[in-house]
Amino acid sequence: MILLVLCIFVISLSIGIILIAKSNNLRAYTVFAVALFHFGLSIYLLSSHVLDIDALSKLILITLSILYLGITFHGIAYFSRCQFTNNNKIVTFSLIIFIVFATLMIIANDLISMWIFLETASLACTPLIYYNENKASIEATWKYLFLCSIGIVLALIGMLFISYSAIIVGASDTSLSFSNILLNDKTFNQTWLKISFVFMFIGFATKTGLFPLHSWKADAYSVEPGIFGALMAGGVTSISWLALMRLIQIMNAAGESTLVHSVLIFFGIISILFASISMFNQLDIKKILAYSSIEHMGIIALGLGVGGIGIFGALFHIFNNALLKGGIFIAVGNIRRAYGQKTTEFIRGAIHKIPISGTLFLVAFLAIIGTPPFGSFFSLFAIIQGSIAHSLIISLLFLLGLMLVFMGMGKTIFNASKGIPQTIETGYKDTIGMYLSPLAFLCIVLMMGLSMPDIFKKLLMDAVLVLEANL
Amino acid sequence: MFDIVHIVLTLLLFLVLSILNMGIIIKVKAFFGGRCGAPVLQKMYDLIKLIQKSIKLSTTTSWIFFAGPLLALIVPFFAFFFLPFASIPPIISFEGDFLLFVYLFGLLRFFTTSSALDTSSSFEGMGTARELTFSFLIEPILFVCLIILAKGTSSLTLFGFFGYHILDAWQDYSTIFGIVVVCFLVILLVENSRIPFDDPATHLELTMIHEAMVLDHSGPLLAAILLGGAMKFTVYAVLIVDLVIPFKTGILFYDTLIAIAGVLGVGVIVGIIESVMARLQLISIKKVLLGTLIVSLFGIILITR
Amino acid sequence: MNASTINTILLLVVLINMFIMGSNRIITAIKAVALQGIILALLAFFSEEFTTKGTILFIIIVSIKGFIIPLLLIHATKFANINQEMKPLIGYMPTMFIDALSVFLSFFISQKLPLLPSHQETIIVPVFFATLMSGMILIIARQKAITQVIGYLMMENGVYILSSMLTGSVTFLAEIGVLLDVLAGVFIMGIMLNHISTTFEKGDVGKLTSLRE
Amino acid sequence: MLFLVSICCILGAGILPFFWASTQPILSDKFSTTMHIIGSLSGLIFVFIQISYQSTIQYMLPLQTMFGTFSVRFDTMSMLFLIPIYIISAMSSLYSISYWPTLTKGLSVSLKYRLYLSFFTLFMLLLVIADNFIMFLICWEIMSLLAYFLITIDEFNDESQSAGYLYIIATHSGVIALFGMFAILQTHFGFYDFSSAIGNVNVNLDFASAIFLLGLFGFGIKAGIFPLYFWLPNAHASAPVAVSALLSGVMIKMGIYGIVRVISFFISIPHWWGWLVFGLGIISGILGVVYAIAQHDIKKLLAYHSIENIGIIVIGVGLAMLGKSYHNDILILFGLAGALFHIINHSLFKPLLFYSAGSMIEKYHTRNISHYGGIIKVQPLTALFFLIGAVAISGLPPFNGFASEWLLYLGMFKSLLSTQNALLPVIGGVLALSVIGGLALACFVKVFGISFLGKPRHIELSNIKESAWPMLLPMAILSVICFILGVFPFVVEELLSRIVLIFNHQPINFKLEAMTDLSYAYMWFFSLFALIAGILFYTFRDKIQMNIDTWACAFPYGSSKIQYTPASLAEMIMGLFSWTLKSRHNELSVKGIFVKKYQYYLHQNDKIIYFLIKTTDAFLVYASKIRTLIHNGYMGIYVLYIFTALIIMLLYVGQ
Repeated sequence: MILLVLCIFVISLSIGIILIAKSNNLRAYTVFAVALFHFGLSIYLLSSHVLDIDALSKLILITLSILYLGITFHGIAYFSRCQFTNNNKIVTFSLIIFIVFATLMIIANDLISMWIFLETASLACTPLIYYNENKASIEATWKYLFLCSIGIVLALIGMLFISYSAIIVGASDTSLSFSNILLNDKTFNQTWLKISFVFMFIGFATKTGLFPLHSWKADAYSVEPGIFGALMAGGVTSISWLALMRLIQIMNAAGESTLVHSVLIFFGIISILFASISMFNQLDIKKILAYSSIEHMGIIALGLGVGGIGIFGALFHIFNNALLKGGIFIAVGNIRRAYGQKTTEFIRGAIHKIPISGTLFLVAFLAIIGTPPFGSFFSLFAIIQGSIAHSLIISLLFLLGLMLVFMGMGKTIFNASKGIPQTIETGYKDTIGMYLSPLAFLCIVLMMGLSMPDIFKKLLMDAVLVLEANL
Repeated sequence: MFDIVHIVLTLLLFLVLSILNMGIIIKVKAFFGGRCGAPVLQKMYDLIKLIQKSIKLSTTTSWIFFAGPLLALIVPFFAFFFLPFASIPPIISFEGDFLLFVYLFGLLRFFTTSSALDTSSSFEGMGTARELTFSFLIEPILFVCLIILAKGTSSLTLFGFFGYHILDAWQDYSTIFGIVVVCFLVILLVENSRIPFDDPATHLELTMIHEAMVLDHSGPLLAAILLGGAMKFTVYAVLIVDLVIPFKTGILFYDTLIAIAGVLGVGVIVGIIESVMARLQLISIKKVLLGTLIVSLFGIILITR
Repeated sequence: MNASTINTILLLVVLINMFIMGSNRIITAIKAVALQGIILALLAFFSEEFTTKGTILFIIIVSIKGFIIPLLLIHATKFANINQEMKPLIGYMPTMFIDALSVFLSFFISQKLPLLPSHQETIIVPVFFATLMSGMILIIARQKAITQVIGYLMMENGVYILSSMLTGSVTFLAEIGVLLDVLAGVFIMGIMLNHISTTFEKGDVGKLTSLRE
Repeated sequence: MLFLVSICCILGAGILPFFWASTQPILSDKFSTTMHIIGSLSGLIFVFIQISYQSTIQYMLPLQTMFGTFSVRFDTMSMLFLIPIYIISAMSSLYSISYWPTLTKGLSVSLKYRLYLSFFTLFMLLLVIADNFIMFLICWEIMSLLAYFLITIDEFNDESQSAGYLYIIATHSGVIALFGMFAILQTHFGFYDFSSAIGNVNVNLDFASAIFLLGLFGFGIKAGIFPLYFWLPNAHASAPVAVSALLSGVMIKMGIYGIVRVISFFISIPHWWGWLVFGLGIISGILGVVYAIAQHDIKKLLAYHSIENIGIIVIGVGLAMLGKSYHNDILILFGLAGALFHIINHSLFKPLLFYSAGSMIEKYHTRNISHYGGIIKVQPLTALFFLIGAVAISGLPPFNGFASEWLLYLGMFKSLLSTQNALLPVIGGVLALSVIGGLALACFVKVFGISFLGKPRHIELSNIKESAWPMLLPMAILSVICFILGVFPFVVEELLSRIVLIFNHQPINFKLEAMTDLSYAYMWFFSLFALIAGILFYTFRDKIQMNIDTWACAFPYGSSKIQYTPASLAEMIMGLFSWTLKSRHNELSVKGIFVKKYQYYLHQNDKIIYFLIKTTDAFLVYASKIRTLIHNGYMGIYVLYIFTALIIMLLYVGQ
């Protein structure tokens, strides 16, 4: 109870400061303070049993919290740089709203509130895309908003169906709390349940951005500033994966795991393959990250779909992907500022022009494509193992996709980071505030790879247990 | 003690045979041409004359220029160590010696061609290119022959190939060994740049192969090359003789006589071939060699059947 | 209210769908959607028992669906100087034909689904599917952003049919359906903002197709 | 213990320059090299002690991942591969004192260079001794990446950047295949390290072929087997010379190491595996040397020779595999021993060639051999060392290249006599080796003759001097080792036959013994040579007069440009292989009575790489078209995707 009051107090205080404050800096500090508070809160929630949340939620919560902390820390430096160009009142407000609703979504224990919080959190991101206030950003915002709304409608329809499926068998308790759905597995009509799964899957997957529901991604990620791209590619995707995993849980409980798995594998593979061929000759380094995001969504879907050790890999990969995407987007943001451009026609030799951000960018890229000994390698390797245990053809397609991804993505990234920089003078210099958080993200991922803390390992294992199909 | 005397005598015989053979070829050609021809020992006189001259070097040359003639002298001589001659066993014999035998000639080729290129003459470059191409083409033929011999005689030494088992092998695989003999003859002609593959007596640099490579060698260097060439010819001739005359009387003297006659006989045959055939076009040499390769492959198919 | 009345009214909804598909002026389409919303709100209001809460909800929905959103849309067209043409990507006749097909498809699908006996005699489910698909088809077949908002409103009407008629007992879900309308408002804001940003440049206002590969 | 010392020293060689390179650049280079050499020496001592004790040591490292604990294992095969790593990396380090001095190359890039060099060495060392799969993969990937950074260390060179890109995509594709392979081994067979997998994988199970093919692909890319060698020529050509030596001498052998390790997992081998490997070996051997002859870029040429030599090695491995599947012990023994011996040999003479090529490139700033000529006059030592390397790589006696090829030949001939099975591979192998040998000889006559002999074609030689001692010393050392291994090949006999046991899992009835006879024959040869050469030199030393021009058909010798060019020298042989080449030349049309200045060019290139690049380009164009098609900017279409996905899923669920 005290905790709740404290939370409300912090939130209202911070919102108040944001609304009243006159300087961008103060708002940025406020958001960072909220992030610190949130981090503390997550640690507390992880260790205690105040709220009865399962390991899956805990995993996503800690992922989100670390990511958010890093991003807001970067935000301090970031907003102080553009002190006079943009007012960050709306953006910081959205950031607060996002984290509040994302957290609520993570700890929600029924389907409807989860849906509401998820949608609110993702809608809170729209001002982030619009931040630069130009023609491109408005179009990207529009597309994001509209496609997400379609997803929202479809997910809503799915929930209506699931409640109807409860009604139709005359269940006594038709509320959509997880405990109810997961325990009384036979209180649903299977046909309606499956249809509702389809609608909800499409609805939530629109937010994760699996192919062919990915269309907003390339636009949104490429127009928004890197710092917000980090939040969206790392944060929004993670929480929407949580929603999808809840779906998987529901279907597992209903004994329909085969269906879920085949759907996930299908979407996973086509996402990976589509993303891989989309990366060729892509000059825009942010767009290529968007496609990489699609690819990694596909990888996670595949991991969840193939089951076994793949689930472990997928969960671990959600964590790695969030941090790495966060790190690389921030680094890309720095590079973009240093050059004033975002295509490799202009960006060359980033590791010479801005050595630290450039190197971080390159290393983050290597981590993203699964270079050992980063944690992402282990998650990827686990997913490969899972897929090989499942079927050889699928795993070969998967490996082919990974190779193509490297070919396409590598070209752009290496071009951008190596070579001789052009002399574009933008006055940007790396400061510790600008590169500390990607560095920290990379270090965390590296540490997870080399020696994973037992507590984290246990968390992952518990989360796997939640998701495993008990056929 | 007897061994050393033996060896020295054999080697001397080898030298004499080499010089004689060259003379015999010239004599046979002269006979076919209706001339009297130079004396059989003419080559020796030439060598003595050359040795007395001084060594004139082009200013572009380097020490590589000496390596060619030197090896040209040493390698054929050393190669003879591996060969059984008449009923005399070879000086060196071990499993796989035939490979060393073949590759020593490779080493020789490396240095003769290099020393040709050392002069910066474009004629010698031309000769080098041709020599390399043709020797590359006969390499597989040689190895096919070696495979056949190894399989036929079930041994892995040159002594084994031409030594005690050869008679039995002839009885089993007479056709195939016939092919081998033909192949060896072709190899002999190509390696020693005889007609129809090359004309050592031509005067036009553009058409030469081997001769083009020694244009700038003079005096003792040329003598080394000529003597080396003669020895090389004799080494191949000994190979053929060992193969064609498989039977041994068991008496050293007769065997030696037969072998000497055989080696000189090869010289006569080559002389006859040179007299009755014209030099082949450069382009058709490749075809002939490829054809020989295919023929030799038939031999392999037959023997492994 | 008996099943045949409901069916008649729902048929009217389907006809409105067809009408929107065929209309070539934006304002007409907006008005038709508004009418559809009002009809559905009335239908839901009269098919349930009379409660205070229900009445308040009814008033809110009618005002939003029938007046606020359509008026906002009309205002936006005028504010942004949007041409009245629909700018079809797929022609009017093919769209209508596809829509008719979707109606058949909806009926076909609905026959296969298990329903409560009370719902089996009405055509709620097929009309829901038809309206949903009509909205989608309008979004797909028309180029302008504003027509896509209209399509979205149609989809939303479809959801309203489902939420109010089928799962009346889960009222909470039905209520939050209203939230979707807020989104529609946001869209309209977006169109206006786009107008502001493009007034200084030449370009196709309201098409929003410049971000591509 | 000594091994740890060696690792620390090599590590120090990379890191220590950071502390004082800025103040004392020359000393820091030398210090770093000294560290590296000390490390290598202690490592080599360790290796020799281990070899003589014949023990296999295994250590667990305190690093635990979810896929097993990191562990290292020193077995005989690791030892064999450790030797070239130590030797060549130390040589490259030494060579770099002159080749990459901090003073002239710039501080930061030199620091990076030294750092990468030492880490590259380090991870190769760890790779070879890694037992755990994950540790192996980590080392493998880091080694590959460091190689990439070494190739592209010259940021101002676009050529090396694009070559690096080609390399990194190739190598990463290989790594991904290896991920797949190790994943299969872990999931389906439950092995987490090499030592448990060796000899324990039953080939009759499913996935055995998948393991083999993935392994062949993954390791084959690194080794540069046909047709996966496409990255190799460019990468070797544009890397710094000391790095090319390491890449070609050591790194690509890691691919072979992997292949041999993977094959040794299996108890028995299906016939087609051996045939496949053997066939690929023959093709890469022949094509490698053919393309090498066509090349005029000396480093590319050497790179193609790496492909050729890898081909020879792979022929040996293929023979061993065929021997295993046909139960022919001779083929196993001689095939594998020959392959392994050739690995060592190639890792000696290829760096030697690269170093001496580098010594030329350093002076003339071009890699095109048709610009060289007459270099033996100004750089006699470089020429001598290059000559030794050339003779060795052509497989000519008395150098080591011949010894290993001889072993392979001997194995094939022996199995020819002993059994009736596997005759075809034996014949094919013999013919392929003979063809490769003939072509390699032609190629190196070309290179050596054109670049070192004759007259300079385009370059002024007057103010060029022999390279400095740090560049010459590595060449000298390697030349000596080449010679020693060539003349006394029996020193490795024991080592090789022990490794074959690892591969075969059971004792073999035959022994490698004939190698002493070879040394005996050489002794005869050398004494004869010394005798005759001595006599001749003594007799004729006064008769040498060097004062005339080259014979030019009784005309005065003209321009040095009338010399034979590499293209013309190779033209005749290339005519036989024109179907494998992509040639490009201008019209040969000389008009008029008085011929004006005329230029003719002929470029012959690798048709396979050309084909691959063309197809990839076409694929890329197609792929970007798909992207444009899908991502077309129309929101309606995007909604259509969602709609379609919905409908398809509904249909899927409905059925």
